Amino acid sequence: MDFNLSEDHSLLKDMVARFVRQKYDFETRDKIIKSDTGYSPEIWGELAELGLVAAVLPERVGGLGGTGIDIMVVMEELGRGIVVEPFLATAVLGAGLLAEESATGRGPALLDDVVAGGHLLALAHYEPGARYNADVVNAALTADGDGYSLAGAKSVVISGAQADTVIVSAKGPNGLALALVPKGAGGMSVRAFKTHDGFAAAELSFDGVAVAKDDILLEGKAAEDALGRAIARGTFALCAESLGAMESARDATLEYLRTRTQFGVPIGKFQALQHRMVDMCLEIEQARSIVLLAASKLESDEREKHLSAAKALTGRIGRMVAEEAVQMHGGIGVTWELTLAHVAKRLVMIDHYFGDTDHHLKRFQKLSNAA
Amino acid sequence: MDFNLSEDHSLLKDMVARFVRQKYDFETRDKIIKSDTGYSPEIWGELAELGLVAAVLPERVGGLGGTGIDIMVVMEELGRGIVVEPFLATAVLGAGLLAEESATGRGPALLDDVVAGGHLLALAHYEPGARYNADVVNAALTADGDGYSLAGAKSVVISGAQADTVIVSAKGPNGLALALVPKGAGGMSVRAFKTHDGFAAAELSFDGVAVAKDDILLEGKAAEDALGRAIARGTFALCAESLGAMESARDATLEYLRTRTQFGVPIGKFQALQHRMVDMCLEIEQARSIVLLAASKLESDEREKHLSAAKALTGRIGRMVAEEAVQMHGGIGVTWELTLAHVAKRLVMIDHYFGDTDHHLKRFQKLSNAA
Amino acid sequence: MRLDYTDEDKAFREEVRSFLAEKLPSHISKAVKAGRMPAREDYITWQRILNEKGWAVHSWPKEHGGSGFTPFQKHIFEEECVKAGAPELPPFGLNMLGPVLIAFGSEEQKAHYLPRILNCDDWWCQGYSEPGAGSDLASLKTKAVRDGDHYIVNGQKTWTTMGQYADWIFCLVRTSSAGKPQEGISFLLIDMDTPGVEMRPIITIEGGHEVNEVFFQDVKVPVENLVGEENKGWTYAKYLLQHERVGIAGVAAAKEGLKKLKRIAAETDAGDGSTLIEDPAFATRIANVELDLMAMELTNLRVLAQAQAGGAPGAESSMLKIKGSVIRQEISDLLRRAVGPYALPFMPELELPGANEEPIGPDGANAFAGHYFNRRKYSIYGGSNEIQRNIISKMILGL
Amino acid sequence: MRLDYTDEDKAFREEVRSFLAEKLPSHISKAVKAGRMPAREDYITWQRILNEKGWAVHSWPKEHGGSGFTPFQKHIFEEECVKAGAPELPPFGLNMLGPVLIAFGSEEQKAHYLPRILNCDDWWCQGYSEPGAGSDLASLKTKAVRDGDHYIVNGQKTWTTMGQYADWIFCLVRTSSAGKPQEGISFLLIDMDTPGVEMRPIITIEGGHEVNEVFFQDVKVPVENLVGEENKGWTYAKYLLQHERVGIAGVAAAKEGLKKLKRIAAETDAGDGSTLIEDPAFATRIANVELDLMAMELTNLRVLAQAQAGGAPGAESSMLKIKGSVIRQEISDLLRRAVGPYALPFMPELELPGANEEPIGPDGANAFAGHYFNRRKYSIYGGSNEIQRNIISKMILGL
Repeated sequence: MDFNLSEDHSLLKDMVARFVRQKYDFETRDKIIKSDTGYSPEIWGELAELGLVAAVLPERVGGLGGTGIDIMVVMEELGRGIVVEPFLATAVLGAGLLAEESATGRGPALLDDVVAGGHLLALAHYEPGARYNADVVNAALTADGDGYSLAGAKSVVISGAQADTVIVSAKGPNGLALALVPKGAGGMSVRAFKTHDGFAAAELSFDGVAVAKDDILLEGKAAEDALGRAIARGTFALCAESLGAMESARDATLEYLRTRTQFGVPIGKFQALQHRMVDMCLEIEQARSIVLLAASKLESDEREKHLSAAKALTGRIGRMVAEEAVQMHGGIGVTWELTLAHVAKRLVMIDHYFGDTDHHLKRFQKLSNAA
Repeated sequence: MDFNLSEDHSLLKDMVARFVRQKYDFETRDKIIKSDTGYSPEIWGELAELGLVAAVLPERVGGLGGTGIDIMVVMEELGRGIVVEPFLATAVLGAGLLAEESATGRGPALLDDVVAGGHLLALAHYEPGARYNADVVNAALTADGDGYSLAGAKSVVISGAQADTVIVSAKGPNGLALALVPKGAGGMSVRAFKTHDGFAAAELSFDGVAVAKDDILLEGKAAEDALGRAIARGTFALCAESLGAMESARDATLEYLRTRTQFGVPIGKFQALQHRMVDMCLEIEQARSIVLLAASKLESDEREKHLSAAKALTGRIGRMVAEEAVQMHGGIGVTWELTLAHVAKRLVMIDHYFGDTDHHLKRFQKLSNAA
Repeated sequence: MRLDYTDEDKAFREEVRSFLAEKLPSHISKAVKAGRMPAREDYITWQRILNEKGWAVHSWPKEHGGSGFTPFQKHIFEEECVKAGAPELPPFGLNMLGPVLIAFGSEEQKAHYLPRILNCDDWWCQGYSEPGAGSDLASLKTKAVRDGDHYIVNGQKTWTTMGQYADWIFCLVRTSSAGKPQEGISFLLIDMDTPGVEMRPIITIEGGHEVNEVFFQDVKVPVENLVGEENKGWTYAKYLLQHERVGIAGVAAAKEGLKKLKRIAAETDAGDGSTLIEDPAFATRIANVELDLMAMELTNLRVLAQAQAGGAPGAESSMLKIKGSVIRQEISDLLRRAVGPYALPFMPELELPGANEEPIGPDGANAFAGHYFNRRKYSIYGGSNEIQRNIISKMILGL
Repeated sequence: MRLDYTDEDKAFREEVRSFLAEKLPSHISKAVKAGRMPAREDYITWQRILNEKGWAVHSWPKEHGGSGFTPFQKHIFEEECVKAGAPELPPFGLNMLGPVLIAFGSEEQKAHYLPRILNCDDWWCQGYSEPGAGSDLASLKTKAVRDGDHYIVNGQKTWTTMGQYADWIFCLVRTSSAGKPQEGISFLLIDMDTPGVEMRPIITIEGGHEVNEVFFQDVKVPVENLVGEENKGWTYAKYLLQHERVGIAGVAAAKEGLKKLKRIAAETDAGDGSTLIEDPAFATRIANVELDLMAMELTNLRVLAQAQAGGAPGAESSMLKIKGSVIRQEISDLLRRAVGPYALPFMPELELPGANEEPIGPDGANAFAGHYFNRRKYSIYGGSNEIQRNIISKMILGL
């Protein structure tokens, strides 16, 4: 057993950390969040150039890894810097799907451009009112001439308005299908918005969007499996990101406890705060453990159980860390100008993507008791 | 609105408190617990003489009250002193049933002796394997000559071996019946035991026990209603007792924090303990409130909802108080020689009578959402 | 012991209810019920309506214009106001400055300021906290130096709630650095229009503008604006803190929140055809906070009864503050959870008065995460829950 | 990074497993699995079996008879022992006194005591805590006064676990009251048969006898029983505390407990025909502790990996202690809840070796409440969780 990062992973981690530290300070991030695009094409280009998209793709398609640890290393550092660039949507979800072995049509050929940072992706899967139920697919592809016509709606699609290509799940004549829909396609309406944690998302609806045969990325069982893997990778990525955010919150709070003086002493001298800080640190160690465990199981048949375990536990701990960190900061903790406040927001809002603590706790019970 | 006790209730409270303080010290209690009978006939006689059984009976039968507040006042003080005398079984449950307006047969005539302390009662209702489900009644009365024959089993019957008369619930020809079975009745087997919290209880089984017409206390709808009221009173009495035990745990812990010295200061000077002590006190105030609320609703049609609220909340808070009080006492907190340890045991074990926190929380949800 | 209201109290509740039904403007109640912050004019409008009835303030003696309500009446009044969607009146003039002026102000100050406070002719704000003086308020550094008939004030205040609306600010300032930190503090009234006063917004975590920083640079304040004696300001501030705060537990607001939560849980599809309130895990979360709130309501009434009987609640209000804030935060947490992915959209434009854009997902859903983050303040402001625990530990528990 | 065991480790696990299957007496494993305390002879029997194999102790260098296990091997060994129902060997001689003697004892002491410890010829117990010196151990008062070739010891020790079985006790005693309290402490070995030593049982909350008080009245102890230097005992005690304790997180035991809990929940009727594991509220409680334990197991392995790589875990073991104790307590809480009313009967007679009375309700149920109460000690002994938090705060967080 060995918990040390390999040399490659250490280098990757340091590289991402350095980039985030140097290029993603509070003002930069704040401007990006408030910009129309909701991401920085320049920074995204640099991240791609550093090989971050490639890092989470398998060697088969020219990637550099794509294992759980690869995703963890990158996402943890992005989480630490609360980076809102479209990495989850484009690299983890979208590129991962394009890189699927059974992928067909024009999709796989987009990969080079995606890896180079020239093309953004989004996965449009969850539907309005379906909450966290990934099994609900009412969007439909019906035969239309040589191709299909797509109708339906997708809800809170991360990067939905940024994406050059949206990968849309729908029921087709051959079962579940994942179809590529280019930005601005006729019949697709887009309502773009920002999220409380600073990401760009959109409501999408499709009313007779033309989908060519060539636009079908995956179909049937292959599509189901690939979608399952994509959601798994996305869920795992969020857990790892959450871990990075927790560590950032912990570091900021420790620093505050050491430097903020009240009643003539640093507030970190007050035992009640010390003990709570210890509990926070303990729980973060537990979060790291469950994320590591999920990373090691991402390719195994115990994947889903461990993902639900990780999402449920990081969700519970994430909320605790966010609330305690804000509380220990006092008034300043609830101001927009403090980085920590945004870290706390990300920690809490992560619970609303791909199923929350309750959802995954229940799912874990089923999977664990069945095992 | 007025939260002050009436003069009568204040006198009653002081009287019980004084009696417990003077006559029920640690050694006395310990001896009683370890005695064969599991209660002190002498002390029981004195408690009866003080009018404690009468206090929880309605004036209609020569009692002095019988309202929620009467029960609360007595039980809170008995809880404070962790008294193991058969008050719940004999006075709250048993005498309450004998005092029912629709009660018939030879039962009501027993009341005078019960009130005088000369006759102990028990209610044998919950059945083996039924957990906290009060609706399960498999015990049966079948017609046999002029009377009936009783068969079945009852589990963890408080005072089951002490009681001169056991009131047994069973299905009879006219629906649910409550039948009186005298101590030593032929066909009744008794397996007596003590509980972790120092009470005397028994497993009872009935194999063709003869029950005369005159032994039937209540039948049909009247029996169901009376049983419901008895269980309600019993549940409420446990909540009030729990409150008294919490206050006792709080007082002991406060005293310990003030007097136990480590590192040159009373440990109550350590802020981490101060804050936890504050939280304990807050929660005990909340417990007092929910018990008061249940007391005020004991005769209303919102009775069951408020009882489940009180049992669930005092259960949750009782565990917290028990665990925190023991923890703050450190090593000495887990020794038999410390009164507090027995208070903690009572607080935790109360959760196992008449439905635990989870049981009542679920029941509360149903009743609250239906309202 | 009786736990129900007297007939007089019940009649009073009816009176309040009809008054609200008749007088509370519907555009105001609509905004309040939707969780939006009312506009400045709305506050003033509503305060003047109340003042006309003699119901604007309860913490003042009747001769100065107080309502004369008993503690229970105050409670009933507040409950009905929350139910009806009346805005909570800004407490700065009515419940903070007013009582201090009545107790320690000069006759001139009382005659001039009190009627103006009652009618909201002046909007007041509070200048207590400073960047370096939060929990440790006595370490405040804003200086007022006597110069003839004036004080010259230099320094900075922060967390000035609704300062952007204010005409005047009452401040704790340092007039002496001799002795203990508490001993050199004075209580000063400052016109916001005085040259050298500058207000800057603080945007809170969720993006809202409720609080401000106030900077003072060589601000000339006439000496007649000093309340009471110089260097006695700490006494007045403490008087204010001990003065019972109306509705500190926030029970009425919490009850409304719980009602909303249960309604939403009953309307929300859990994703599998059943509703969220049928989901045992979520229902258990609701039930636990419902129990806490049921108990809290009675705890609050018990403290009120003590006040009714003339007892000073003192540190008990710290208990209400701690538990009340935690309950309200928990409800805000459950509201955000209830709406699932629809908690994510950040739509501040929906919160603006007169907004008519469609929400994303169900009505109101997009605001809940913002409310949740904003409500973190409940356990921080007005003396953090940690400070409250210190107070209880010392004053009630004697540790 | 790889999270699975090496092939060597897997082979080692197999070796341990076969050894246990062959050598562990079944009457011992049966008692352990039923949660009963084994008899004194059972401990000795099992330790001698292990010692014969060279596996009795892992914290000693190999030349003194230590197993030479790597940290992971130790962990695997412990896991398999718990699974098989092997009793945990009393740590007093093996893991407490042994390492101190090896580090600080004289050659004579090592030659005499170490083999006897390994073979359990002497049963040791610990004399550290006193009634007035618990968390604040350095304030201990038991005095040892030099008198020629002897020390005369007077005072009292408490919480002496398994003292009733002991032949010898190692004590911290005060040999000087000059300087800081820590500076006048010495480490002394005392034969329990010496006149003036008296042991009295302490009955614990649930009614068991695990711990004792030890009284010393003018007890004559030869000076050669002093370990190391006079007044340096605190250094040795600290060395001991920092010395990594095997299995401090109790992961293996917790996993067995969870397995039992899930089995019982699956077998228990919830009162309505369904089983308890189908009850969402109870299942959620189980799932939450299961998650904590899954994470804890890996946290524990991470600390072991650090140790394997030569890092001293130090304060990290405080983390394991806190979280590990809480998890095991939570499992004991759920076990008692699981059996409902059958948690009530107090049947200590069922716990006795060779008991054949029928339980009331399901097998084992009557013991769970007692276990729950007894397990409160996990967060108290060996340095309470509060003391652990102080250590982490200072040593890891630098607060």
